[in-house]
Amino acid sequence: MSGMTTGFRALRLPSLTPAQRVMGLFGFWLVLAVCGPFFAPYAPGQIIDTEVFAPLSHRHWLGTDYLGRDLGSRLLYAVRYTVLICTLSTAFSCGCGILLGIATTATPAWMEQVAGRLMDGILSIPSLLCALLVIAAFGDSLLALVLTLGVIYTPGAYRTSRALALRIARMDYITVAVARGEGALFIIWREILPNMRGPLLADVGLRFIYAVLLLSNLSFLGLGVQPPLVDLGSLVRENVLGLVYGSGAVILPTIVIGVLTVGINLVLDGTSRR
Amino acid sequence: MSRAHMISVRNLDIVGHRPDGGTVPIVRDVSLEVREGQMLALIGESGSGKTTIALSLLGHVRPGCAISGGQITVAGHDVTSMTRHELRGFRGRTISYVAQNAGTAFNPALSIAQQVIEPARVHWAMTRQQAERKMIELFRALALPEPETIGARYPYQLSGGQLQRLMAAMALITDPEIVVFDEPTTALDVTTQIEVLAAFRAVLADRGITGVYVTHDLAIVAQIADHAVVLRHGQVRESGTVARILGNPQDEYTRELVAACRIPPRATPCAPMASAREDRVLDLSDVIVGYGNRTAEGLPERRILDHVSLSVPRGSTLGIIGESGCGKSTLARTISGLQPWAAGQVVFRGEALAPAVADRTREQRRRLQIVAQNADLVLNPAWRIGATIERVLTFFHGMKGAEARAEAMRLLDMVRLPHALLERYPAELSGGQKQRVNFARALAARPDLVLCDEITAALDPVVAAAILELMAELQETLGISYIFITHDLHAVRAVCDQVAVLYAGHVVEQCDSQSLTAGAHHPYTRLLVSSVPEMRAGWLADAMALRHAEGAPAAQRRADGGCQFFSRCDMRMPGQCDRGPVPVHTLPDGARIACYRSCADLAFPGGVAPAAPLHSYES
Amino acid sequence: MRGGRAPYGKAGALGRRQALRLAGAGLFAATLPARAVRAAGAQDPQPRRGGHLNFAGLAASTADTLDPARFALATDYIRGHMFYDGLVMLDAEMMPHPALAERLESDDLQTWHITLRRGVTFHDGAALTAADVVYSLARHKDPAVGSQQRVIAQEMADIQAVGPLDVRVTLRGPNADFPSMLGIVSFSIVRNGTTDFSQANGTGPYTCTEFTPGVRTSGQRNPDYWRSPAPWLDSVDMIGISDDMSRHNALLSHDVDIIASVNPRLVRLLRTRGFGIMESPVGTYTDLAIRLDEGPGRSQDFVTGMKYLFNREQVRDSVFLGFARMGNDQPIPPEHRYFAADLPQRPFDPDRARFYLRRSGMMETGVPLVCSPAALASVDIAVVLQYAAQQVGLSLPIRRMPADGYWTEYWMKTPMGFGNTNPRPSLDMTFALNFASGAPWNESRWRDPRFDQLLLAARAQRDEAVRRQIYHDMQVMIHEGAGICLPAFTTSLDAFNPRVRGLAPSQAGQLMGFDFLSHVWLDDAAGGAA
Amino acid sequence: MNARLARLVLRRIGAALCSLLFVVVAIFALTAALPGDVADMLLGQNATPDATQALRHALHLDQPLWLRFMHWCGGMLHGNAGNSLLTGRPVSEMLAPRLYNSLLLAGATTLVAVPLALVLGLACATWRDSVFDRVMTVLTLGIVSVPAFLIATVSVFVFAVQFRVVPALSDIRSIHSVGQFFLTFAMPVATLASITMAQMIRMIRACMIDVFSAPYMEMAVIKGVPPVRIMLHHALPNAIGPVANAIALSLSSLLGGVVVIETIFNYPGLAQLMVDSVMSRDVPIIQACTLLFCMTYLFLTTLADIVALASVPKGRGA
Repeated sequence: MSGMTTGFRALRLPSLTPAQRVMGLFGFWLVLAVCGPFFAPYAPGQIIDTEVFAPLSHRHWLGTDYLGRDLGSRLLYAVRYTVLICTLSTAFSCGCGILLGIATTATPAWMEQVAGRLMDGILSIPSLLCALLVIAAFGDSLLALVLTLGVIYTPGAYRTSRALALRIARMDYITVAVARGEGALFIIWREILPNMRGPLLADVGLRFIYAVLLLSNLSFLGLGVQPPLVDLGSLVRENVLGLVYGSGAVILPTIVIGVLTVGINLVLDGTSRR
Repeated sequence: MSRAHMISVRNLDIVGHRPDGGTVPIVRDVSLEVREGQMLALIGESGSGKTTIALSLLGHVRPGCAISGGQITVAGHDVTSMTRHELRGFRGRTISYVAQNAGTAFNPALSIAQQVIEPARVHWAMTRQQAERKMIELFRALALPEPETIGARYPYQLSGGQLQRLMAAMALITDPEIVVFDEPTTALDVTTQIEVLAAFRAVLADRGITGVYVTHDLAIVAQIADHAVVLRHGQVRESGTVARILGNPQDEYTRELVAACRIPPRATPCAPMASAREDRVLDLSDVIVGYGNRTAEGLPERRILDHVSLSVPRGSTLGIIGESGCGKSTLARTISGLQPWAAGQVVFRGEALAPAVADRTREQRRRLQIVAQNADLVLNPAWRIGATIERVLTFFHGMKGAEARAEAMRLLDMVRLPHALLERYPAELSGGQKQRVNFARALAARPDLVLCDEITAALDPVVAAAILELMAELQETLGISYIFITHDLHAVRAVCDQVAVLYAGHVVEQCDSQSLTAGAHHPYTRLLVSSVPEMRAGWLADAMALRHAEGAPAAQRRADGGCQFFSRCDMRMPGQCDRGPVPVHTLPDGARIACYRSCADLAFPGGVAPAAPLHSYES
Repeated sequence: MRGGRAPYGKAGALGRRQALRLAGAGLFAATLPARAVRAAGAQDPQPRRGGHLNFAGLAASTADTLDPARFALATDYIRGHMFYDGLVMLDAEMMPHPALAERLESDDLQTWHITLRRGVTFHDGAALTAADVVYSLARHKDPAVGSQQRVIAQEMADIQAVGPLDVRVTLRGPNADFPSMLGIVSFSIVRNGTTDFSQANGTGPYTCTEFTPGVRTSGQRNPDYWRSPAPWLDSVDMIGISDDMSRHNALLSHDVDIIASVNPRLVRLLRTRGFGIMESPVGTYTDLAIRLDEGPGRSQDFVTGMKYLFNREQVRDSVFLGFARMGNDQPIPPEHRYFAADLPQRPFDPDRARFYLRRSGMMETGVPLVCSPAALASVDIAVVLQYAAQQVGLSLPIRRMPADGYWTEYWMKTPMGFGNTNPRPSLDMTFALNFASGAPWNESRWRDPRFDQLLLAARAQRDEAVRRQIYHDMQVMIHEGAGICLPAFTTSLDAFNPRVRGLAPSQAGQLMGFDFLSHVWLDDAAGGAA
Repeated sequence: MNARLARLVLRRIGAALCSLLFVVVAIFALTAALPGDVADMLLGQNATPDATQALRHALHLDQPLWLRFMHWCGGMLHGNAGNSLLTGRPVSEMLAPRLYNSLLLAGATTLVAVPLALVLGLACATWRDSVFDRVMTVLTLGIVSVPAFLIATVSVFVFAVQFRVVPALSDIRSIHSVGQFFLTFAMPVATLASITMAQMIRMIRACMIDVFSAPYMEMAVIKGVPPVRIMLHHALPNAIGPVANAIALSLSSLLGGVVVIETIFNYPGLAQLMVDSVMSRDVPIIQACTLLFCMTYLFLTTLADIVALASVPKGRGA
């Protein structure tokens, strides 16, 4: 008995720092996104059955979708595109937001004003409508999706990083660096940024989740990855009629979205709680 | 259980829970007793568990902690076995608490009166009218200004000293049997601290209240307590009467503590005021720093520093003292170029310095280093110690790799730190170690002048004493000059040659540091010096006897000329001091005092006739 | 996002001889069109008057309009039939019948004389006159009006009132199908001089009580309707629900009585719950147009290869779940009387496709497949096609475009893109507007002088058998030569609560050629839908 | 009100105007970048170049972009938002009923969501890390993460179709009594409130935890103040500011961020109008809608700032 518990304890993951835990979970999804489709038994556009919304069976484990395609395969592709688009757009929004957020702590006040008004403006347009407009104007290519989601969530990243940077900029070690005569880039890159890592990570995670959600809701307006590829939200959307037949084609992708977002959120919550 | 022991703690253990489920002991096997009407001092450094013990007397432990053993009996109640409901009736009624930082312990959203009478109201002790009458009475007893109306104010409108006294009023409103004071004066300026202490003592003595006083300052213990318990790492090191503990400490740690409070004045004679310009490393003349609209002359309307002139002789230390808000830190920022000045001149090693750091040469920046106040904020937490120091070496001397590493080690040797620290992060260091690293980083530039801004303020006395010692040693070996900004007069006497007294942005006096207690001085200097607690019983009474005027504590900047200290001055001459420029006297030893009074008057306060100044010129 | 654009018009071609005969005799039977097929086997008792009906169409938006010239969506067409009448109406086989026009006569098929029905009044009480007809028809030619039918209207070179109830229309050339053309809902008759279309003033079966674009259209029975006893209903509410699931839910929860555009995937559910499904064999098709004047389409082999790549059975069964008829790369649906039934069905033949594609040399170049939700089911058809292409080694990246802007920005502008076409009122118009050389909507830019000659020949041809042969040959030519891959004709599906009676399928369009409101009645005794 | 507050309000209004201007210009530019214009959309598949050109001329769409923008700005300055290109009716006339509907829905949702979110958020913060808190955390996260259209669709299918307790569509016209009001709004409000609340609960929880950790809260405990009084008297006044901000952020999306809900319940609100207008390129309406959304957001955040300021004595200057 006690041997077993020791065994389990030995099996338990080494105690990870919160950042490692976030990166670990995130890494898992990235790996799934990159490698998952290689294990898909069918092509994403291949119709394999005349029965639509087929239930789970030995032939196609997760059933079929509204066209009679293999749901399991499509799910693997959907994870790829949701995770990749959201990762890239998060990288974009956080990159821009953080850069702007830190930069405006050092630039003249009017620049901060301009940036602030700009961000307020973006924030004030409902995100779904903003996405609709931008994608209608520039098409729904992968790049357009990534940039749209990126721009929409830039203000949030800007606000968070600016608040953080302002606090850090007041720290004495920044004073010392300024008094030493260090350049602005060195101060931003070496002195400020490394100290924002923890809270920023939580913020980045949050932005990622928002991106997943907006991407899901975009599918409602018929926007998303080009067929036959699919993202998770579009997968739910295109199969939503299966709901009345209790089809897994609606339920399974919803669960995957839930596991993706709730999982990362819980780990992030854990980081802020400790 | 005899009523004679108002408080009795037996074998108290308190543990803290770690996130991983383990526990750490915070308080271990502590026993203590307090008799009715007596005051017990809990003495210890940060982390000694003194606040935890104090709070446990009220049956309160902070989240994440728990009482794991022992017994606490307070006024006949077994605190550890009380229910929540019983505790609620007990706290604030039988025993009350005065927190360390009244600024945050008062609810910013509620008026003072609401909060002060709240304990009386929630315990149904008296009606609202009774409570308000009682409150005003207490305000009066605690020497608060405008006792009838101060209750209607909000916390942000009051000064720290007032809030601390208001908090005492809140603690006393229900006539509790016991009051616990948790470092109530630590955050205050010395001049305020003395008034608060006096007020406390008067009220406590009046009401025969049993007290527990938590502090790290032995001088205060000497004034206020009967018995003392010395704590370290959650354990009792020594206990006994205050007189015995201060006079004849048995425990080694207690001895260290007592010694740290009695820093000897510097052994070497003070460097004289250098008259020749070449002998001075830094010269400030008529420096003005401020903000707001510009006046007709193009000077800022609101001034933080006004016509400040100072000089630092080569290889010596200039101390700068003053209350919080007098402009000390701004002075440091101004000299180091972080806060440009609006007028005046700063000459460093014979060269005029540019107001902004960006306009100064690398050589100037290298030779003038700053060591900032809070060691927790001054080291970049993301950098290893080695990287922190080596960056300076690379930046100023172009050293890299092994060379830089070797030099960094040499610097650590210099500040007496082990080489292993190079691989650590600041979070892994103690406060004293961080301050030493801070110093080593400044030394890495091989400076001529180091600005030390309150470097000992956040440190425990024993650690602070060691830092001061280090400073003096480095000056001797490296010949660097210091500007030492502090509010601690002991420290000034220990390391400074000269001292400048700053009041409301003005230098009211610059003199020899060893002559602070004797000779002619500005009235404010005398007030400051006399407010520094001494570690002898009865000092408080003596000091209070010397104070004549109860001035408005908050220094109000006057824009209409005249002496800034006018409203608080006990030698003021209405109709003369409050208008026109203040004359500056230069004394034979080089000291300078800005006052309307003659040197003779200043040398003998309360003296008879104002005499003509020896040398006077309009500043 | 919005599907369900309505047909351009919906008229079966009136046979020329028949038209001539009718015209010559001045006969134009003033009877209601007979409904050949009854709804889902219901044995209809005598219609009953009264009741209120809620109807949910596919879409409602601020583009909803009461201006016949701007009718674009199915809901517009239904609204048009609600409040307005045309000179001509089409029956279930798309044959024209007189409506507001009592007689329609022509000797040379170029100058047409229209005699209006007597005693017809607008909702505001004014009597129908020739001036109203002239105004209603002529306004389509004014570019500022923005008429959907401007191209077709321009056929009418001159429109003149020659008497209080007599109108003379001179066409640019002879056209026997002119009566069918007038069956287009857009050519409904409005009151002379109407410019404000916030209210409808027509002669239709219902008077407009509320019209809020994007929200609702409400009508009340027009007691003075000339087709009395129709309509049967006291009042009607029409809304649009663009979300498929919501529209079906509204029917299932009895919030509405009829819904248009049922998704094939929900037919099973609706049937098990006792709701009626009406299948209308409309000739709408979604096709892939390969431009022959640029890109890979310049190679005939490529086009032929692509045609063999369509798995038409799969499109019918998987995309439309069987609610469609297979197409044969020409625009005439199987139930049409001129349908070339003997033309062999082009099969799905990957091997032949691979052969032709290889020969075209286009195997290595990936040609984007442009589709959009705007073209019904085109995205799903593209997916089916793409997979088939992938199997033979051809890569066809799908480019799905937003529905808004698709027709102006992408349709006919890309080398290979999907379109969606509703049947024209006559074959002549279909061929003339979509396939003749230089036709405005010649999707594949197909040019065949012989086809153009045949078109003219058919117009001049008086012998029905010969014309049938000509139309047959033209279908064969399109099948062989045009860059049009036509996988299926869709079946329009509408669902109704069993208490709704009187519905019957029509070739003219969904919901009895959009005119169901003149025919349906409520049987409160019926129920049974769960 | 005092000078300090007035100054802040003025500054906020000034900043808000700047943001508005930016949004208006950006949206105008974006609509100009949209493929096709209202003439194309009107004619649709039947467009021929000359017809489109003629219609474009009739609608003044052939004027240069800047001229149209200046026209529009000039109109706005006189309070005239112009006419819809599609219907020709005044924009204000088209917006008014939609705005009313949207405000009704937003108002009903606010009335449900805010009190509930406050209570639940407070409960989570009070019993932090308890089972209740953890369950709420997962629940709120779960609700936020499921696509809104699915939540709405499922609830309609269950409550309107399976149980037939509420209508599937929210038809305001059918409201003749209080009972009908509740029935009509039950589904959209419940769906919208659950989504909005999930965000609010998380933010309020964070705010309250912040307040609870303040030293004066410990002081109140040490004074022997009963828990209820601590909550109402000590915590609440200090939480008003941050909580108001959290609520304002959540509520600001209720007007324009509800496309999904409006579509599924066939509720004619502003968001649907804006989507329609984007589809039909009806620029004056797109502009007016955006302006409304932007103003709502700025109004709410400014209001929250003022509430926050006025809730503390320092801000009031008391």
